[in-house]
Amino acid sequence: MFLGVDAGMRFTKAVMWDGKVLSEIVEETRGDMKPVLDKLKNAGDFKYCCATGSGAELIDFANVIEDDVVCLAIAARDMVDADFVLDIGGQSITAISVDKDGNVIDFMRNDKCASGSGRFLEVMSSALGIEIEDVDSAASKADRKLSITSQCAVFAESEVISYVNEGERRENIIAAVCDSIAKLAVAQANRFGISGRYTITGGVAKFRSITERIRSAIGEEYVEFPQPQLAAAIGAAIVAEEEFRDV
Amino acid sequence: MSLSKIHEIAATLENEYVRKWKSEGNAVVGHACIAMPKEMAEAGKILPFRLRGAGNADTSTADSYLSRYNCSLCRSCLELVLNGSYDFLDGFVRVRGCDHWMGTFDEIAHARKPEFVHYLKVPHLVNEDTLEFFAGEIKRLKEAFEGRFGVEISEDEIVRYARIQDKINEKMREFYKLRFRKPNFYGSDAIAVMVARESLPSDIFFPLLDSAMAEKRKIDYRAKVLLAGSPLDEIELVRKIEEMGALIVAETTCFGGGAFWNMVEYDGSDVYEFLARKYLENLKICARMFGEYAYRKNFIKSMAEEAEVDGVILQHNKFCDLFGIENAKLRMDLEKEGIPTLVLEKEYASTADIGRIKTRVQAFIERMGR
Amino acid sequence: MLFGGTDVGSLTAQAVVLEDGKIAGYRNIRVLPNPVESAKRVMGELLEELGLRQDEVVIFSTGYGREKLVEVGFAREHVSEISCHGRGAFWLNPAIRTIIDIGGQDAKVIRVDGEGNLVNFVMNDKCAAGTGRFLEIQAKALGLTLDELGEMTFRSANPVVITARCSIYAETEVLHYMQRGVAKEDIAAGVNRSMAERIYYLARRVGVEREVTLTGGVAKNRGVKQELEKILNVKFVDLGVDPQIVGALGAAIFAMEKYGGE
Amino acid sequence: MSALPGLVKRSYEMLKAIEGIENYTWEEVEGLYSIVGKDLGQSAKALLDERHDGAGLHFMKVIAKHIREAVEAKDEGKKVILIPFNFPPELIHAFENAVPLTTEVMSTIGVVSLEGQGEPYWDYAMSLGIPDYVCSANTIELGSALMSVEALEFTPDAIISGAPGSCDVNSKIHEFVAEYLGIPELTIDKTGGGKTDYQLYRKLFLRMVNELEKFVGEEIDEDRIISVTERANECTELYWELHELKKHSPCPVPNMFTLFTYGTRFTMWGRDEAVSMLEKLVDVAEKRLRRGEYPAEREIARSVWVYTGYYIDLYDLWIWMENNGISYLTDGLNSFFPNQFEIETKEDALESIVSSAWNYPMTRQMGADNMGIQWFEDLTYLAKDLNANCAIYCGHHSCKQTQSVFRIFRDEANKIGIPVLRLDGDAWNRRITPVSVLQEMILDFVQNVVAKKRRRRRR
Ligand SMILES: Nc1ncnc2c1ncn2[C@@H]1O[C@H](COP(=O)(O)OP(=O)(O)O)[C@@H](O)[C@H]1O
Ligand SMILES: Nc1ncnc2c1ncn2[C@@H]1O[C@H](COP(=O)(O)OP(=O)(O)O)[C@@H](O)[C@H]1O
Ligand code: SF4
Ligand code: SF4
Ligand code: SF4
Repeated sequence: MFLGVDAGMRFTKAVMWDGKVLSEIVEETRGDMKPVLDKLKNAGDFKYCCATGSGAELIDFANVIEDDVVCLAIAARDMVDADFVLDIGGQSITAISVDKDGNVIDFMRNDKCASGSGRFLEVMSSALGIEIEDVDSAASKADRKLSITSQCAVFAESEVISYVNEGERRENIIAAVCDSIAKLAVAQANRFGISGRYTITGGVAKFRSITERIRSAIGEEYVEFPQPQLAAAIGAAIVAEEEFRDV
Repeated sequence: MSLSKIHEIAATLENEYVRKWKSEGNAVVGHACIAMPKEMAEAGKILPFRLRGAGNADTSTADSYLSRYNCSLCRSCLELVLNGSYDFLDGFVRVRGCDHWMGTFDEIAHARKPEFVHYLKVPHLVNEDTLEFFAGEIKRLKEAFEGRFGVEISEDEIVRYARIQDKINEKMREFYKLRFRKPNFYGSDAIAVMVARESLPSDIFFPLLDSAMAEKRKIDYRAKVLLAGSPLDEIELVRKIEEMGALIVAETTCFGGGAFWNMVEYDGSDVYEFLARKYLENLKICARMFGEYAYRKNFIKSMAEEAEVDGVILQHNKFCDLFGIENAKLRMDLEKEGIPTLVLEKEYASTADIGRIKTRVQAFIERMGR
Repeated sequence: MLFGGTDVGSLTAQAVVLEDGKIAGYRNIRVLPNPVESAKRVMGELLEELGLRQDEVVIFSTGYGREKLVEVGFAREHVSEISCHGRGAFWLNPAIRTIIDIGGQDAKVIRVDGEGNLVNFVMNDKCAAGTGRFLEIQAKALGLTLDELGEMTFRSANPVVITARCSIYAETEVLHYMQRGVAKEDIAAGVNRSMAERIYYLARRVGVEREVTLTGGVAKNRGVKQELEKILNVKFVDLGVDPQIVGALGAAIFAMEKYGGE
Repeated sequence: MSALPGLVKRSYEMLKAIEGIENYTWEEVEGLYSIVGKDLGQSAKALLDERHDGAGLHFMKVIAKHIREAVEAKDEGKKVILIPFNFPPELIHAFENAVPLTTEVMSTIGVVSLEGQGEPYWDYAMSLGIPDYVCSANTIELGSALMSVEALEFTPDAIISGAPGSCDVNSKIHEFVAEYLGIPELTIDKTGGGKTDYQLYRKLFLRMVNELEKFVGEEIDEDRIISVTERANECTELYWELHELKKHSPCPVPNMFTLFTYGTRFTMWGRDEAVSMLEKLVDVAEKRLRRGEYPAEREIARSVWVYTGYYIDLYDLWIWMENNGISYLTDGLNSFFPNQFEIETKEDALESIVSSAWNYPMTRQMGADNMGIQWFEDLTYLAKDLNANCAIYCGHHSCKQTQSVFRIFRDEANKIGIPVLRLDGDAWNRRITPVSVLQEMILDFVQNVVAKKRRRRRR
């Protein structure tokens, strides 16, 4: 068994792997990581562990560390045979092109602004008093199209509050939030240039109200990634396995 | 009646007159700056149509071309060009306005490859050398028009249209003076007039303006305000500002008062020299012209005095460098002269942030003691 | 004569009632999803406490939903928060010339003249980093309550430097510091200081004239308050009331000034 | 209210001390590091790094002289002319009674010498109401210039604006400073990249020279300007020698030499100091080549930076890159394509200066008819010439000029197989994106896209 850990900005994800996902752990990334580390270590007997993500070096027991673009590329190729990945995580959107062996050809990440990322979605849904799990169902009940234009997550929040104050329905507002995240993701995808089979990963890919908007704008062949938030962790687990066989 | 027609034109891109114009086999070109010599285009039966975002705040496709640091007006227009809303245009004149527009036109050329994109180079200084240069540029534009659209542009025709423009400008000044004294119109009506002017053949626009001016509206307001800053065609925004009680009685923006207040009339001189003088000297009202800050400050000040306003709103689009910096300086200087001044930074066409804008405008009115 | 004011913010809503030119009572609650409901609730609770009926009180509204409240006939008129904070603070202490009001979404610096009239103001339009929301996000990341966050300034000798302008990136910075084992006090103190710096530069745009006071919810953060005093080189005047009610108070005063003569 | 010192005095004091330094040991550098504080120490350490073999110290002395001349000019009754980086300083050096002070260089130095870098100046500019989206180079420059005035330390006598036609923001900031200080502003304008544009540019330039002569109260002396432009020719020759050396792989020229080159170009070009500076650079690089000592020993990436990558709060970003096998071959700021000129008369000399100004970075590309294409052509020319294998797109946050044509640049670069990384950081303001995030992106990019570190075959 192999352990792949993706220590992201928002969540630390881990999968126990043996040709397929045997079990998984998703924990919030915290200031004090010790409890999370303990939980990971006790996840089961693994032969080798690979860590990835911005907090990879915090996983002190990892045998190897790999970049998250690499892990995402591998996961996308091996799991769903995709040529492109659009990853929407807690703080950034990354577009990656992948060769037929699962290697990164090129990638592009926005690093300027937090708007359009997963954290933005969280801040907004909490401002609206909508549980994150209910985002999809709320957004599906929208009956009017609104737009959120601010480039800044925090100001976008005050746009949201403006809408609330004008008595706008929360369903319409959350749909507008999903829309604005989708738009930024599409802009990133277009800037990068996607042509071929692509998949969407990261915690935000769990929300259909966002992925569907992206899909309708991109128009290339889409393939769904099962458990998209685990993608980088799965890639890491595969790296662990490959490294172990090489060692 | 005419006023509602004007509002209708301002709310559509390809209006009925443009369609008619085109059906008569004439061309329409898009541009984005008042340095565009209108009479010359019209003399060749080419309608200059100013690009505008028409309330479009969704710029997702444009954002993958331009960066998010680009002015929202430009991104909004680029979006409309990319999604085909401007397909009725037969080409573009890439008038050198500001840097953002240059990048925008480059992206238009790169992404859509239109058949006609002509670069009209506009100097940033006014002196003998630049005037001579600009006259040459206008001549080049004429030749480009003739070459592309198979028309012949005679000097007589240019003069004929220049005289029509003179008449319109005169009428516009009259319109403004009406607004100064006893306002009969909302600023939102006036903005619609400006937008319509930039979207219509001049012989259609003139009678429309004339009859609109005869209409009277009942006007409610708490304070009279002058609007300055970056080009503004957002009727909805102005309406919201006026709902708070700040009546816009004058604009010094480039498509507002800046487009005609100080524009010289045809004086019988060489046509190209005249056009160069007319457009380049008038352009001093725009923050893109260097060494003319005092001119602009005085222009705003004297119009504010003439219109007897209670204060000045200096607005600019987010990411607009020219007016963002200009407004910072103007605010200091106008306040020093005792003119209450409010700087409003906004996203083009976005109504979502209207709450914050309203709070500021209301406080500004309260500050002016109204 | 009875006059009332309501002020609905992004986080809290307040009501104040004036009787014979004195504060008869006030109330401060968390907002409800709808601002009109918030105003009605907070004023309703206050009136009940004071044993008054709504039709006995002339109410002015400010803050979010202020226009709606007039539309639905709850308030007689509405006034901007900016004027209200200015007027409220000046009424409490006529030596006041500058009011710094920091709420959840906005930060404002307000200047009034010797008669309490608004002479100038700035409101943050640059970045949200200088608002109460910034503090909320960081407090949450640090696992502190808002009260605790403010106190940390007094327990730290070595505040860290928070460089990110963006609240969300600042949150990441805070997490990084924590993961590297930096003391919470030092991180929190750094957060408070960076907040004060943002306000300082906002204040410079209209200038700060004495006396100065701090209003809004962030005035309850003692750390930010002290850092601001240091950097502005002033001592804030304590108005003697809950700093969050100053806006609602101002609204009530406007009502009194306008209809007091009836 | 201003607790902060002005920038000019601050750099003056700091650099005056440096001018006195002769030789130094690494222990002394370490000692300095512990005294001056983290930020400044880190920068100083990077500049003085052994691999530069004294070139960093030499560079600081060049800059020190540039600033000292400006500060001391007042006492000598000379006029100080504030110039932008895209203006040839040799023109001002040709005057007996005027000295140039290059604003961007000034700010760069100040930014290094300050705890918290340029941020206080940025904040100061904000407090004047300058919008936060104005590119930081300009914001910080304005803040620092005005703060020096506010602190009653230093006022320039006139300002030259060389950017109209290539950058609105830059020109606008100069106008603001001139208006704010009430000093004259002399302006030139570039309308495009063609022949008539050049004719106009030349006329406006010469007009400006004329005004300058009147302002300074002196006609430029023929011998003096000839000697200045001859020095400029020598510099040019050395510049191209260094360029040749960069073609070797691994690159024997340390990353930071690009900064040293344009830093010199923007301040002392046409002076003996510049000649000796460039000699030093060539000398160090040649020695390294001979000895086979390469700054980036295991060179995996040969990068060209579009626009520039000077992360001031981490001067050692360059060193960090070398340690990670990344050569920084050149960047947009260094692309001024200097020429040699035949000079016999004052007119020749002036013509040569006009022509250099026309070819200056930013003026050349952003003032072209199509800035995306010109930008691309210049940078890809350099990339090919220097045998680069990647481009990194970075500069000042919200630089419209480069950002608005990024798409064009990337599409074209991809066609010729040069991958491009775009960073949204800011060269002067680490608040925009923390340096650690940028480093991570750079590594991800060079290792995975450029060097293709992990090669797997699908099972
Ligand atoms: N149960 C959940 N709780 C909170 N956020 C969630 C949840 N499920 C998905 N998300 C979304 O996923 C994002 C995090 O995605 P992830 O890919 O894990 O980010 P990172 O790798 O940067 O930590 C959150 O910001 C949020 O938008
Ligand atoms: N008890 C407290 N201690 C410290 N800070 C507080 C406290 N209560 C509120 N705050 C700060 O005040 C902000 C809210 O201020 P408030 O004036 O209520 O905002 P609004 O007017 O938008 O409702 C919060 O974001 C928080 O930063
Ligand atoms: S603002 Fe200036 S550059 Fe822009 S369109 Fe108007 S006149 Fe032209
Ligand atoms: S608003 Fe400003 S940035 Fe936008 S197009 Fe006009 S001048 Fe340019
Ligand atoms: S505060 Fe806003 S503008 Fe600034 S980076 Fe964050 S989300 Fe973006």
